[in-house]
Amino acid sequence: MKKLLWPGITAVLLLAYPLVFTTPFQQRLGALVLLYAIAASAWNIVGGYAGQISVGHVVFFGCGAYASLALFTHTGLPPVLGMPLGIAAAVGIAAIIGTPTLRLSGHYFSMATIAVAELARLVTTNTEFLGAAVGLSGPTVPRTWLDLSFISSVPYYYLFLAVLVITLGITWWMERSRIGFYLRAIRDSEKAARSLGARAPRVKLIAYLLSAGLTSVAGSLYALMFQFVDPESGLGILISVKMLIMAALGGAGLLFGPLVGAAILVPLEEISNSLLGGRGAGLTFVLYGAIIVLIARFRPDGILGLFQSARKAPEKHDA
Amino acid sequence: MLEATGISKVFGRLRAVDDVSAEVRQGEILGLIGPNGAGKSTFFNCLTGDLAPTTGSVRFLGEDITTRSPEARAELGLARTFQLPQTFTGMTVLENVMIGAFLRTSVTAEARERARRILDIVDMAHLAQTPAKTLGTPGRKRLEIARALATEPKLLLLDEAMAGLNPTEVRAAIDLVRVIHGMGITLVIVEHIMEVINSLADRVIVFHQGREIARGTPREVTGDPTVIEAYLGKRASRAGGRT
Amino acid sequence: MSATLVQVIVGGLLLGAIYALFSSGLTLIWGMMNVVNFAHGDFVMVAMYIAYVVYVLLGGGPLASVPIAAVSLATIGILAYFLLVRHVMRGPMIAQILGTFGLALLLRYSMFGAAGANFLSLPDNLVGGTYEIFGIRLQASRVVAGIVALLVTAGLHLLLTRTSLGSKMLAVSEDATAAQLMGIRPDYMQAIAWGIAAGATGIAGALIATFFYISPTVGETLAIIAFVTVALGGFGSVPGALVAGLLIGLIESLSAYWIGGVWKDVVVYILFIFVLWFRPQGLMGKS
Amino acid sequence: MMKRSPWAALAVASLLAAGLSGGAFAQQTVKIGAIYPLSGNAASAGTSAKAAIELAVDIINNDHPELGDITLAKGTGLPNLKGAKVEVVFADNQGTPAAGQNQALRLITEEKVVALHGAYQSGITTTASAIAERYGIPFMTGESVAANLTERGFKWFFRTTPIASDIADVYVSFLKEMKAKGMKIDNLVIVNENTEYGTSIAKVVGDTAKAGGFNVSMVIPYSANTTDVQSQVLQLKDAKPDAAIFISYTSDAILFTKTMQALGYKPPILIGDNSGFSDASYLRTVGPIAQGVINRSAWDIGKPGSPTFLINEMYKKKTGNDLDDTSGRVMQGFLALAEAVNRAGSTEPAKLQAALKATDLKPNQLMMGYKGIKFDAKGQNILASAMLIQAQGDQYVAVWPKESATAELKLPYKAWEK
Repeated sequence: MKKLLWPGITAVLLLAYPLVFTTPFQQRLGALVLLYAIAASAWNIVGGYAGQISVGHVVFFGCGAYASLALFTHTGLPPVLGMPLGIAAAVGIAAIIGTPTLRLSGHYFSMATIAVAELARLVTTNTEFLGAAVGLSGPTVPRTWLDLSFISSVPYYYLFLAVLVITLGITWWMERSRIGFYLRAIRDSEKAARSLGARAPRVKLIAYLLSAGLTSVAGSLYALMFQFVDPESGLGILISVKMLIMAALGGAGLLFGPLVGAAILVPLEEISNSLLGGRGAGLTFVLYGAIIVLIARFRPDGILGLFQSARKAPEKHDA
Repeated sequence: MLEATGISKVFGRLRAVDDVSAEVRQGEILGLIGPNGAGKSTFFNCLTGDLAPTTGSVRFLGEDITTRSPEARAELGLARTFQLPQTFTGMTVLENVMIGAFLRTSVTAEARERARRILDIVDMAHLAQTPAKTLGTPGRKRLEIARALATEPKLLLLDEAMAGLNPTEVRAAIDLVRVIHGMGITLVIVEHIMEVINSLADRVIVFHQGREIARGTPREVTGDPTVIEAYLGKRASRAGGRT
Repeated sequence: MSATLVQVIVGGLLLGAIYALFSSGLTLIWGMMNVVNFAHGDFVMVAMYIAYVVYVLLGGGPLASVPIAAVSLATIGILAYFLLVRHVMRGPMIAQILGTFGLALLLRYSMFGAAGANFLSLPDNLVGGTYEIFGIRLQASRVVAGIVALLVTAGLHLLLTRTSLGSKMLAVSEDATAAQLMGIRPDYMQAIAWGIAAGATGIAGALIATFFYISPTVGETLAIIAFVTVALGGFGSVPGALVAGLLIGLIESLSAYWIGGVWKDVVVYILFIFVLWFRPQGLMGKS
Repeated sequence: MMKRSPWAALAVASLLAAGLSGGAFAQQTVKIGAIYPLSGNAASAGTSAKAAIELAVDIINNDHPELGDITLAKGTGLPNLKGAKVEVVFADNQGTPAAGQNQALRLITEEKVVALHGAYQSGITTTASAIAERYGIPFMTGESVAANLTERGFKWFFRTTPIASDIADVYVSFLKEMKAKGMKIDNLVIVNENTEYGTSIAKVVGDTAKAGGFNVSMVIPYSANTTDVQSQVLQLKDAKPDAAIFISYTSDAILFTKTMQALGYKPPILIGDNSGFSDASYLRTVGPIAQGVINRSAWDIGKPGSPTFLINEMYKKKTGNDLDDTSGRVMQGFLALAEAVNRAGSTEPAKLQAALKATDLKPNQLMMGYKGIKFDAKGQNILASAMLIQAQGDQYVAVWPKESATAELKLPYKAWEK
C-alpha cells in the first residue's frame, strides 16, 4: 500500500488541478504540461530505457499532427480521426528508418535521426499536399463536438491526462516485463545483452515502434488543441530537443521522469515568457538555458536520479 | 558438441587466426592458451559470434552456426563471459542475472526466482539488491559467470575469467568453475595463467601467431618443445624449469 | 564545361572549405571526448561578434580579429570545459546534450541581450574585394577563409599525429585510465583539446564574419551543417572533416544549380543517410 | 523512491501558475495586446515592430499637433474614453504558433486586453487570432500577408496591410509602364524563399505577371536562412532576366546582395519585395552595394517637416534606424485599431467590433501611403495599396507611381557601381 502513496497523491493532484486553478491560462498551462509529458514519455521509451538518443523524434510528432490536419483539410473529417492514420504512418516510418539506423551506435544514431527529421521537414516544406510552407489548419469554428474544438482548456486537460495515463501505463508494463529489462541491458552493454540471448535489433525496434506510435498521438493531440501545423512547428528540430530535455531533466529511463521534466520546464518557459518575454531581450531563453546547464552540471541523471540513487545503497562492495 | 573447422580471420592485411580447427567434446574443459596477440581471443570471438570468421565453419550440437548471431547461439545453449566485464551498471546484481534468466522464461517473477537460485550457486545471494556498478573487478567477473549460467547453457565459454584476480580470488574462481562443471556444463576457457589451465583443463590448444602449434593434455603441451620455444620459452628458461 | 559551371564548382569548393573550417573544432572534441558540442554553432557566432567589435573599436580586419577571436574562444572553451563539460562527461550521454544545448541557449540569448537582434555585417572591402581570374570570380574573403581552412586542418592534423602533445591527447581519448597511469593528466589534455578546438572555431568565426551576416541566431544555421560534416567525415577525423566539408559544399552548389535551391539540403541529407548506412564510421573515421 | 519529486515539481508549477493570476489592473488605461517575435530567427523584425508600436502609443497618449491629421496625434489619450491612455502589453511569440496562441490567451484572460495586434509570421497570426475569435476579441494585423487569413470566416479579424494580389498589381503595373516607356522588359525571374511568405507572394506575382503579358522564364525558390546562395545567383545570371523580383527575409536578402556583388552580376531592374529589403539592417549593412534596388513599400519618409518625416525622426531617435515599411505597417495597423477603440467610445467587444467594421480613414489621416482604410466583410482593408521606393544613398525614396514620387527613378540598377 505504501508503494502507492505517492503515485496516488500525484494522481489526485493531477485530477484536481483544473478545479483548483481556474483561470484559462493556468488550465492551458496544465494541459500543455500533460501534452509535453506525453511526448517526452514516448521519447523516454527509446531514448531513456533503451538509451538510443533520438534527436529526430519530431518526425513522429509531425506524423500525428499532419495526419490529423491533412485528413481534415482534404476530406473534411474531424481531425481526431487522423490519429490512427498518424500512428500507422509513424510506425511505418519508424520501421523503415529504424531498421538501418538502430544498428548505429551512440552519436551516429543521434545524427542519423537528426538527418531524417530535417529531411522530413524539407520535403514537407515543398509538398503541396501537406500545405507546403503555409501549413495546415483545422476547423477553427467547430462543426460538431467531434471536432474537439473547445474554448476552455479543461476538456483538453482531461483528454491529455487520459492519454498520459495510458502512455505511462504502457511504459510501466514494459518496464516490468522482459522487454523492459532487455532494453535497460542493451543501454548498458548491447554486446553483453546479446550474448545473454537478448535479440537486440528486434527489441530495440519494438521499443522504437512503440515510442513512434505514442509520439504520433502527442502530435495529433497538439493538432487538436492548436489546430495548425507548419513545417517548423510540426517538424522543427527544437521539438525533438524539447522532448529530450524534458525527459533528461526529470530523469531519462525513469517512469515519472518526463512528467517531472515537463512539469518544471513548461511552466518555466510559459511563465518566464509571460513575465519577461515582452521586454524582448531574450531573457526567457537565458533563464531556460541557465537552468538546463545547472541541471546537467549538478544532476546529470536528472532530478529523479537523486531519488533513484538514494534508494539504492551507495557503498562500495568488494572493490 | 562444438566443432570449429578451418577458422581463419583476416583484419586488413593481418591474419589474426590462420586455419585453426578445434572440437569441444561433451563434458570436458578445453583450454585455449597462447601469448597476447596469439589469436586465441579472436578465435574465441568467432565461436561466440561476435566476429564472423573469414573462412571456416562452426557447428554446435550438429547445427551450422557460423553466421548465427550471438543471441541465437545463446538460445542454442552457448554462453560466454567477457574479458573486460560488461556489467549492466544501471541494474542491481539480481537484475543482471535476470537478464540471463529471461532467455528461458518471459515471466518476470519466474526470471527473478531463477536468478536467485543462480546467485545462491555462485555465492552472491547476499549482494542481490546491490547496484552492480558498486562491484569491484572480482565481483563483476563472478557476476558475468552468474549471468551466463542463468541462460542455462550446455557450453560455457570463459574469456580470461581469472585475469586481474589475486591468488585467493583465483582459487575461489577455480572452485566455482569446478562447481559449474559438476552441473554437467561443458567449458572452454581462455587463460594465460598456467596454474588455472593445469588445474582445470582436460585438453589444451596452444596458439602462436594466429596458428595452432600444439594440442593435448596440459602435461603433454607444457612438455612440447615448440610450445616452450614459442610461448613458455623465456619464462621457462628464466625459471629454470617447467611449471 | 561552361564557365558558369566552373564557377559553381569553384564556389562550391570554397564554400566546402569554409564548412570544413568551422567543423574542425567540432570533430576534434567529438572524436577525442565523444562529446557532441551542441553549442558549437554559437561558438562560431560569438567569434563573429568579436570580429565585429574588433572592427568597430579598432577598425581592424581579420589580421586583428582572427588572433583575438582565437584567444577569446580558446578561453571560453577552456572555461566551458572546467565549469561544465568535465562534469557532464561523467554522466550519461544525454547529460552532455542537455549541458551543451543549455550552453548554446545561454550564449545565443546573452548575445541577443547584449547586442540586440539586428543583423550586422562587416564592410565588403575589408578583405580586398573580388578578383576575376580566367573568367572566374573569386571573393578575396572566401579565398582567404579557404586557405586558412586548409592550414588549420593541416595544423590540427600535424598536431595530433606528429607532436607529443598530440599523442598524449590521443592516448587520453583512447583510454583515459591507461593514460593516467602513464603520467598524463586526462583533464589537462581534455582542457587543452577544448581550448584548441574552440580556438580553431574562433578563427573560423572571425573569417566567416568577413563575408557573412552576423546575428545572434546565425549559429543555428551553421551548426547543423557542421554536425553533418563531422559525422560524414568520421568523428574525430580532421582530414575527414575537410574531405566531407569540400564534398558537401560541392554537392550543395551543384544540386542548387541543377535541381534548385530548396533541394540542395535534401540531397545532402540523403547522401549523409546513405553514407551512415553503408559506412557508419563516416568517410575517414576508424571503425 | 521517485514519488516525492513529481509532487514537488507539480507544487512548484502550481505556485508559479498561481503567481500569474490576480494582479490589479490600472485604471484609466485601455490595454491592447501586441504579440511579436521578440526572440528567435525573426527577432530583428519583431523588435523593430515593438519599437514602432511604442512610438504609436507615444503619438496617441501625448499631444503631437505637429503630426497634422494623423489619427489621435492631437490631444492626449483617447478623447472619447475620457482621455484614457493606451497601454500596450507585449508578448513574445518565440517564433512558434504554440507560443503565439498561449500568449494570446494570456493577454485576453489574464491581462484583460480589449484587442490584440500581431503577430508578424502569418502562421502565428493564424493560431493567435483563432483564440481571439473564440473569445470574441478583435484581432488586428498590420503586417501578416498570407491570403488565407481573411478567408476563414472570422468575425473578429481585421487586416490593414495590402496582400499578395495588391502587391502583384503594383509590380505588374510598374513593369508595364516601364515597358511602355521603351525599356526592354519581357523576361522576368522570381527568386523566393520557400516559407509561406515567399511561396505565396511568388505564386501570385508570377500569375499576375503572366496574365499581364510578361514571360516569367524562371522561378528560383530557395530554403530560407540558407548558408550560401551562389548557385541561385548563377542560375539567375544564366536566365538573363530584364527584371528580377526577390522575395526574401533579411538574412537571405543580405546574403544575395553580397553574393551578387562577389559574382559581379546585376540585373537591369532588381525589385526586392519588402520584408528583408525593408529591414533597417539591410540598407545599413549592404546599402552601398545595393544602390538602385527597388522595394515595394507603403512607407515613404516624405519631405522634411511632413508628418511622415517627423514620425521617422522620432523613430530614428528611439532606435537609431529609419522606420522601415514592415514596422510602418505595424504602426499603421495599431493606429487604426486605436482609432476604432476611440470611435467606439467603449471597450466593450461588440461595440469595438462595430467600430472597426465602420472604419473609414482617408489618406491624410494615415502615415502609410494607403488609399485609405476600409474593411470588407472578411476584414481585409480594401483601400490598401503600395508604392515603389528605391535605395538612393543611405535611404529609400518614393519613386513610383508618379503622384507619390519624391525622387527621380534611376534605372538601370547600379548596385555597387558609382
